Amino acid sequence: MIIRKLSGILSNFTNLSRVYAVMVIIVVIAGIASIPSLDYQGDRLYPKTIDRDSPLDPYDRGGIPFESTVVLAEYPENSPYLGYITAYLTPLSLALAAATPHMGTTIVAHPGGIIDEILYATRGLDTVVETTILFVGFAVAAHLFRRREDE
Amino acid sequence: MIDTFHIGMFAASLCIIIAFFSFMKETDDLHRLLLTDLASVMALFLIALVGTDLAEALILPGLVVTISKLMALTEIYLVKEGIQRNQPARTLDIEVLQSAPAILASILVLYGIFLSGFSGGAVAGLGVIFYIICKGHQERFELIETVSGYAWVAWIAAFFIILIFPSQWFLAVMIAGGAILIKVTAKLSLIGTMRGESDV
Amino acid sequence: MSPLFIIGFGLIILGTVATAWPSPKDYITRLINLELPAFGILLVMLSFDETLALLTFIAVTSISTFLFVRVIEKREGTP
Amino acid sequence: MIEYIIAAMFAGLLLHGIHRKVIARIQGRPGPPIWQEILHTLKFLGKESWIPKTASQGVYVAVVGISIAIWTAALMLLITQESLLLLFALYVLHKIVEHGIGLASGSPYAKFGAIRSVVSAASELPLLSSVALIYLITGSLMLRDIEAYQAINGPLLIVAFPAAVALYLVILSKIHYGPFSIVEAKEIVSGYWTEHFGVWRGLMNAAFGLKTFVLLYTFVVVFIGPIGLPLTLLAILILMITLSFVCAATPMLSPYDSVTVQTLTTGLIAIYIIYLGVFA
Amino acid sequence: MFDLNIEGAELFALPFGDIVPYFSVYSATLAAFVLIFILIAAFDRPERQLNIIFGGDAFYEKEIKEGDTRFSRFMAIACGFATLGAVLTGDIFNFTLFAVLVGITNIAIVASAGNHHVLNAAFQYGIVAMIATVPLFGAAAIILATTGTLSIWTLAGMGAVPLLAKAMLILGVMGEGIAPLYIGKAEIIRAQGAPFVLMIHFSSLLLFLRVTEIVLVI
Repeated sequence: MIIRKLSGILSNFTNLSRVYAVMVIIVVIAGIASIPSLDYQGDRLYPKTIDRDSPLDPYDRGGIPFESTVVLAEYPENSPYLGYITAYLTPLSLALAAATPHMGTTIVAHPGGIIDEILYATRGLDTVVETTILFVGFAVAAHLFRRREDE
Repeated sequence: MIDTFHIGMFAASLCIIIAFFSFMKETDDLHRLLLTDLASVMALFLIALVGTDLAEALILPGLVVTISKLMALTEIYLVKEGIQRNQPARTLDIEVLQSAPAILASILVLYGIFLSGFSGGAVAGLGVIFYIICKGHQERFELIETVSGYAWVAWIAAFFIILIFPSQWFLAVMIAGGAILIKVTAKLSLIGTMRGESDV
Repeated sequence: MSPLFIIGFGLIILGTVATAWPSPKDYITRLINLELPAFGILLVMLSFDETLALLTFIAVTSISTFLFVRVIEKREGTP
Repeated sequence: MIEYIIAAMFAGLLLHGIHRKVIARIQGRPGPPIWQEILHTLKFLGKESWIPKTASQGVYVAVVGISIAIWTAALMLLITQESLLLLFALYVLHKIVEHGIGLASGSPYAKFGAIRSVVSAASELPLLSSVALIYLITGSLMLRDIEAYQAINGPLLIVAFPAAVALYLVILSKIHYGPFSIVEAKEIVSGYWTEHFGVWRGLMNAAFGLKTFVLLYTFVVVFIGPIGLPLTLLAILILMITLSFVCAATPMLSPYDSVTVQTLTTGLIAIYIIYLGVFA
Repeated sequence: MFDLNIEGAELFALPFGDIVPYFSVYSATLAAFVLIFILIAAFDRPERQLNIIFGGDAFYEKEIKEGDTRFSRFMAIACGFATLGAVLTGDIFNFTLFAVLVGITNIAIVASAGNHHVLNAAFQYGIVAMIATVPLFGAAAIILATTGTLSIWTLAGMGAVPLLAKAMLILGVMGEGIAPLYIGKAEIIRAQGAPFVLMIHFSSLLLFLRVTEIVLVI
């Protein structure tokens, strides 16, 4: 009987990932048909403006340090100092920007810049969760590793 | 832009189907573990397709999720198979790993500190990993763990400063950047310690 | 659509197939084939100018490779 | 308020008694008197009780309180006509009571009951599809809006028949002696509440009586509509007797078969919902 | 403030920049339950399991190491807070992250178990939790790309989210642990320590309830 067969598969937990894979495949295959009808509207928030000549390319979002710049956040009213982090550059990065046009990535990776604005300020809770995940994953590994040291 | 998104979606669906199909066929646990890494590439591909600054900010948590789950799962795999005390077979016995780690490591660490932030932490951590792996270092866990714990607390504090006293954003950004650099460096360098086989 | 993107997703598909059915089916081959889609996604990120994510991805991929190598070595090793 | 709760509790226990009586009659036995469950509960409440030495004390006591709290809150929701989704959330949380009761004592029998209760978590899946279907049809999940809808368009039982089937299945999987009640099968003594005795057992009996009443009452309110108190009580009684018939006539499924059956039902209803959402 | 006829009135919102966690009648009730269970996990002592040796009258108590209990307790509390976050958050991506955190803490709670069977189940479940990031993050990415926002507040009642994204979101949360993939979790739950393993079951029930609400609202 088909029910018996199915429950036989379900009851063995080593088949778990297999069952899951089948379900994902079914959903994705059913979903492929709907892809052409999807509308792209992803640039409503935090759109990119690329200025190839800027020494900060590809992260030039305008503004000068300790002033703000335009950032399209979801709820601007919740972040009164929106744009200040984006506009800020550390002195080191300013010096780099003046000296060479090829270090855009380095510059924005210093505290300050649009990515930090998103990660630290407007979507800061994401980063809190993310660091916690890293912490937990690490704690598991360390606990198991250390336990075998003790034994 | 619309074209790119749709073609990307088709490609991603195709890849997901292929990846999960092979996943379905696979019975060996370690092979499955390797395939999960492939699956995480698919997830990142889907996020990357959005193409805005926000998408980029979402990729970073995605990466962290991957690496932390891998860390936990590989260790559980070792314990569950009972092979955690095995003498490792040096299948990848590459000469470079023995001879020139120090230079490579110091370059990575320096560049990481130069970058700072999460990428900085990851890059610097990679450097430390290189060093420890290749030297077979014996490190005490507790010290690094404590340091990274304090860094985590500092980051949380920075988060609340931004939310409660937005006018102090500058201070908060500095704390957060520094804390996340230290935290990620510390965590990742511990992986190096684990491979350093303190018990063999 | 930039050529980088096209090459990128071509590499991802190719790499996925290669990883899904590696030729001598052992751990190391699969691990090495895994770098193909990873490289593909690097190109995709580059075509969207997501350089910071790209940098982090490189670092994280090398770390996960270390993790895998460690497990594989243990598995093939002697007790 | 308190009088409603007490009344519902006794009504539920009486329903349990009727359930046992009907099953017994179908199987050709005389069966216990229908107020047996009420007497049972009152007797347990007067017994001496303590906490087993091996038990995890907090869980052992807390889950009893939680089970009463959940079903009291559910009854309140029905009376104040709040959200149906919240009602179902409380219902799903009842799983944690079964599980907690089973794990707390450290006894292997109770533990088996608890693990079966976790395995049969699939019994909540039909709930999701049933809620989704009701929302799709009425456009609201507040009980007062559902009543208003039924006052205009007639009972939901006809329009949303698959949802009614799903909810019926859910109630069936919670009723004693049913085909899905693998958590209290006889081969594991009394399942998850093997180790709860005395006052704890009495309180739990009372909570479960309340649960039965609330579940049946919800079914009547959601699918038949406002028909006045006497008719509602009659509908509940009829529903209970149909359930007893099903319980008496079907064997108990093996644990994973029960999971499969419930999952398949959910799948079918989900397909129906998608069909409704996309093509209608 | 969105007011849909799904979960009762809005009570209170707590803005964290773009992410706005909110309390409605529904989520406040769930949050209250989470707090109760966090307290139980934090202060209760684990039960001592009895094992019966069949064929004889003997039975023995299983032993639990102090250090393992501390680790499990810590992770159970972390899991509780992750669940709290998942219940309250008002942002799709943030929700997926909390779901992942719940998944990994669930593995962590039993990671210290010495039982080979339990560890094996935890590993299988972990693999599923890991590949579940594809539909999970995929759903968030598709929602962001097609509607231009991730906030449940903005999405509420718009009906703009494609069915594919909703299905993937449900599938993703399923991978982090709801039925019928529950079998893996049920095996995990054989580990000892009632207050902690209770949290495993509890967190996935709440994830299930929360994802139901999200799918109905967006």
